[in-house]
Amino acid sequence: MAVLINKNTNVIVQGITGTMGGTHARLMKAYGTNIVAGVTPGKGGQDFEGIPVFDTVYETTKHFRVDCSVIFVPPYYALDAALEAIEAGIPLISVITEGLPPQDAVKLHAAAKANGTLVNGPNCPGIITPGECLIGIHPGSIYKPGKIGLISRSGTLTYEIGLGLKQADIGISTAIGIGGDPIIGIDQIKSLELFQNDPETEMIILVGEIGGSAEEEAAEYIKSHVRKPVIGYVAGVTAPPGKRMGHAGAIIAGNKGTAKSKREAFEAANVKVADTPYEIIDLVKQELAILA
Amino acid sequence: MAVLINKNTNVIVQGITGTMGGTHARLMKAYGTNIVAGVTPGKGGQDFEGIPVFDTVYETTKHFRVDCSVIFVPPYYALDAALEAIEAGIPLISVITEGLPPQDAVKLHAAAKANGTLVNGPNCPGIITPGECLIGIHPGSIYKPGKIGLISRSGTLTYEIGLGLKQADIGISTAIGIGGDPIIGIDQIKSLELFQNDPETEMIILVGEIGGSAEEEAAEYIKSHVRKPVIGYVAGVTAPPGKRMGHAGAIIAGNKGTAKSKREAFEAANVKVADTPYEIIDLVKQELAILA
Amino acid sequence: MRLFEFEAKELFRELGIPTPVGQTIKCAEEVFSIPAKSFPKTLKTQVLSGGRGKAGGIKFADNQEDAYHKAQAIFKLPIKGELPKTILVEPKVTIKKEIYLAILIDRAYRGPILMASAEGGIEIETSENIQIVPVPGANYSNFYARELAAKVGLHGIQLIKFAAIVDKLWQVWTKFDCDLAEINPLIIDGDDNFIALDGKVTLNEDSTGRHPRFAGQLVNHLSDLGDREFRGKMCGLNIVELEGNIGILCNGAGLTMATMDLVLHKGGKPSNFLDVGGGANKDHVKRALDLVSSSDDVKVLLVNILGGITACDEVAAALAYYKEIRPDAKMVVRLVGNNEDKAKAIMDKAGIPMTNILEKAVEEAVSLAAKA
Amino acid sequence: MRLFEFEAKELFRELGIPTPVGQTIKCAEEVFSIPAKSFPKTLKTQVLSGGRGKAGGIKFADNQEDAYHKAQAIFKLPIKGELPKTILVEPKVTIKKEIYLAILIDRAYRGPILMASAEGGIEIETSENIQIVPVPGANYSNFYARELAAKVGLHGIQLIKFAAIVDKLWQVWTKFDCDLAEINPLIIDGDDNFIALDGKVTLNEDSTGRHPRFAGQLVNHLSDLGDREFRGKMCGLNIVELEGNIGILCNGAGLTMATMDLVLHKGGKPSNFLDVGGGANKDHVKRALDLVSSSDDVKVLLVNILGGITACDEVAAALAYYKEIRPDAKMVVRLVGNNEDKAKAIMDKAGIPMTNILEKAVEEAVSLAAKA
Repeated sequence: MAVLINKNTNVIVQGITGTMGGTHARLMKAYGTNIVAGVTPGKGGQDFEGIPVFDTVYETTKHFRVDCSVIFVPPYYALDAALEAIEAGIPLISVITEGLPPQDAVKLHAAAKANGTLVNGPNCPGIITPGECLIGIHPGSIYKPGKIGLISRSGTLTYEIGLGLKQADIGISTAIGIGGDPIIGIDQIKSLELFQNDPETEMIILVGEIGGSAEEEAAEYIKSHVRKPVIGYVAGVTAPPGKRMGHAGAIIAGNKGTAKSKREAFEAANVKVADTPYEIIDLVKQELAILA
Repeated sequence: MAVLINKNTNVIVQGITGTMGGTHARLMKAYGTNIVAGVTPGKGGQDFEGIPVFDTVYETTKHFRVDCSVIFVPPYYALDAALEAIEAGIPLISVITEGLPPQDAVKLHAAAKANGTLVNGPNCPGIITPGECLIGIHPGSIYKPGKIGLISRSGTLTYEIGLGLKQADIGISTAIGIGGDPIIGIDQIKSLELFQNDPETEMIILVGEIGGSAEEEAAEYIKSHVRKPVIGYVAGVTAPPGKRMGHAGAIIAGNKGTAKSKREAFEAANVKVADTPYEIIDLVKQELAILA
Repeated sequence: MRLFEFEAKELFRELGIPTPVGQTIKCAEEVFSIPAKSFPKTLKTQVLSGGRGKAGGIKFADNQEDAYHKAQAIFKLPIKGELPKTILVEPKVTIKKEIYLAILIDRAYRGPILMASAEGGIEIETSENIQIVPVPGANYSNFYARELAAKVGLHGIQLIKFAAIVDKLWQVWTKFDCDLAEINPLIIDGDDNFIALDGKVTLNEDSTGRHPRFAGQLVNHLSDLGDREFRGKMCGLNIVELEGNIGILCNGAGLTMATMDLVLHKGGKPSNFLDVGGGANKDHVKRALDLVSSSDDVKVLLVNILGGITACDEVAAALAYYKEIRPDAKMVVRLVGNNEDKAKAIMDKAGIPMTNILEKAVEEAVSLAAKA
Repeated sequence: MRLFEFEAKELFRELGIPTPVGQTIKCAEEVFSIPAKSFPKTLKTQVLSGGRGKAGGIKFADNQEDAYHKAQAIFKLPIKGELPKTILVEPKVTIKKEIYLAILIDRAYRGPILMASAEGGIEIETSENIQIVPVPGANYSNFYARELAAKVGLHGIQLIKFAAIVDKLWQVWTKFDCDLAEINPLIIDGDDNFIALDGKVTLNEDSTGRHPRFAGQLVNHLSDLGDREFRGKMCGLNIVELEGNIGILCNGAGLTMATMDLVLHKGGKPSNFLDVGGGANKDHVKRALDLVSSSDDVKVLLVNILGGITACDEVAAALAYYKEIRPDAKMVVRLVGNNEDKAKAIMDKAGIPMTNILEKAVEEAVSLAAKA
């Protein structure tokens, strides 16, 4: 069953007629995701390569059971699009959009919380349950189905690890790209909770990076709630303080949010910490050997 | 135990140093209500006739368990005051203020709903559990403790009925003045639910008036949920359409919200309907005779 | 407080809603200051009452001379008794489609609703195809407008443009604390532009105090009020005119209605609703007595005060004064509650009988009125 | 995008926050246009770097002549390498009390916080008495400000006045999409008025696109950036300067950091962070190559691309072009993923070796750099 999405998940794509939305709607559909509809205001009634396009999210929910919406709309329109999906009662929303204004992010997450909606992102690659369902922009072929849960703030670094695992013939249950913004919905702790409760997941990889204190909080959560092995990694050992390293959230403020602090927190929570991405694979192999 | 408030209820008064707030804080305290504190921004540290005054609601909750806040602040400041009480986690708020802008009322009730806060009013006389606790502006001496639950959109009309009952030696468990505005918090249905679930209440008087459809909805609720006898009354038989009869909510719009429609709804729900305020007393006596 | 069309359109333009580029005239001669080349024009009487189109208050004029004669006629034409002080002169526009659009608070939803119909320009009460989108908690976002657009059958660029108009009307509605912000019709012209051809804005009267720009304007925006209603409004007394002969002075809206109903129940006819309010003092009650009795129809005054906040002796003092200046006036007085004893003393001294039983007071008032 | 003090104060005044009535000068001679009677004045250098007070960038002048000499000195005084283009000249004010006040988004609260300290005018990092009030969901109301006021020990009218200032600073913060809106110090003067004596506003760079008034202004509001950082910012390439000699070109922020870390892990030193972004095309990658290699410190270029959205052949084409114009440049390339085969063909043709194993690429880059 994996977590969040599976082969039965009905997905809509908001912004399907845009360049980004169109490209990835095509890729998701090719991967096997049930894309039941697309939404672009003003383009309702059109057809996107066999996917019906509606003007509003509300209309899609009249025609289909919608489990998830993937949002590819430009930054200044993403809040409205997400609120539309929340108001329509869609339980899971993945906001791929990068550059959402922080004040919009605050409103988005407050609305999601009030409505009990799960929000993935923003500024994230989405989620993939290999072989079943892909939402977002993960390159699907890079992952093999299996029993490792993967949580990451980064896109390409997630792919790197997924690829490394596949090359070692190790598969994953679900990969959650939680996103690189300072304020995100489904975070490390929520992801850990999902994987801990998923019977198909045997082990968890938690890929962190500098900035904020989410890894430190995740480590506390692991201590008290997670009984499965967790492999950790933190990117940004070489990052200087005060500089935004690509992601809006990847910044060491003063002496807070360093890779060192996060690694130490992981270690204190009995998380095995890898020094390099490929060392993650080695640690996974070791743990698998212990579990076997 | 009555409903909503009783002798153990700890009450704060927001706007205690104003004319209205001061007068009624004094009267409430004299009645026996546990007024633990008052709030007036900028007057923190003062003492109002033995009641400590604070700048913020937050501070009162640090010093006392606060069960209820009564709000006597001017209309344009009432929303902020109510939000302050909601945010401080006070479970029951009574907004006495008349003339709250409707757009503020919408925000107030949305915030209350999101936080699970019960709001009495606005534009209401408050609530009284005779002999135990008075919040708001009811003249306390007019009510006798007893077993009749009283629900009313009006102030003085409630007193009229309370007085009539007292003169007939009949007491009430709690009187809820739900308020005369179009948008109110604790409404007829919520009040009916409270009285239905209160073992000390044997019978319910529901005093309606023209405007809106709350009485019609209450009648539907009575049909399916209320097992105690209900006596109904509707003021405004003589009200012409399109004119606001004092209360912001007392207006017949088109042909909707008439006394006739409400009386018929009551009758269809097996509610005994009185033609005059003093006929209510007669009907109560009859029902008491049946119950006895 | 309902605004005139030209005022509503000023607010629309301020928030970016396109309207025809019009001007107001105060006399018929003013049409000659309008460039001759800019004709034909539409002349619209500026009154607060509805139904002005059917009543002949909107006319088309081909040229200045034509406009002059038609403006003269319009200035003389009362609409439901209301004569215009202003005519709005606008260019004629091409209408491809008419839509009804409004924002108001709906009691059932406990919040604002967006309302639209694909049939604009008509009386909305008679439209059978009204679509509603509630905006919970007044947390507006553009998608609500798009939902409304889809519901009334708009597509493509029209859907987007319509939603942009709703955004702006929402701003009007919130910024000015409106009870109602309505565009009827909102038209689509030959170039696919959305234009507010008529506008109706009702400001919430409890809220105008926080909008200094509307200070003191209420008096110019009242229509459809009886003489006592108008004067009552000016001094903060809420009075509603009826056709009976028993003047009612009461405290509390519910009790006032109940008292009126009781009069009817006993065979009498109330002349008015008047809620003197909570905590009224002597002067306020005196003004209320003057107001109620200022109608010649009133034969008996029925005063019913249940003193909660209101002190009965303040009321009694006003009644005593009134008795002095109008010794022949017939009054039936029921006073009960706060300071009832003090009131009794004042009333006894003034020689006005009083009771504390409502039914008795009403019966007496009805009986006196029947004899008058 | 951090604004200069005088710009921040313009926004403050626009939303009603009192500031000293000052003026800006562009040259020292301009002080003679300031009325002689209005002295003494404060001269404040307008730079984006902090610590200007300690560095001598703020001076008091008793008269025009004094101001002239001090302005000359200030215009010549760099603060952390930054020379001022403007001096802000303000009247001296009486200070009864100094407060620190700021609004910013806090990650831990997932929303904005109001922050204040009764010790204003100091570096807030060193204050031990910072009070915080979160504003959940950014649903601000005045009571949050009053709570903050109470927490920093304000009473009476000062509490009310402070809260009114917070209201206005909140409007600044929301209206202009600020990352930070700070008044430090917010002073209470001899007449108990609250005045923003210094202001710091940082606009969120992802949000300036929806504020046309700030269009094109970024370039004037950058400080503390290295040469490559400045040029990268101008063309949308996110580069961070380091002190090593291995130039990094990578896609994805996390992978870029991991690659840099790996370089360090293998004994090398990265010269920079550069995330070429998702879906980069040939031209974009070419600009990135130019940028990274423009530092003389860079001895080896390490390119690590994992093609998800990014097409490897687009990257390969850029690399081939770069190889043509800079045949001697040392490059280590790891390409894997989307269109990897096409990329391989291009690379083979251009004579650039490539690998699909990250570790190998990093080891080679480190080894090459050690030899250079």
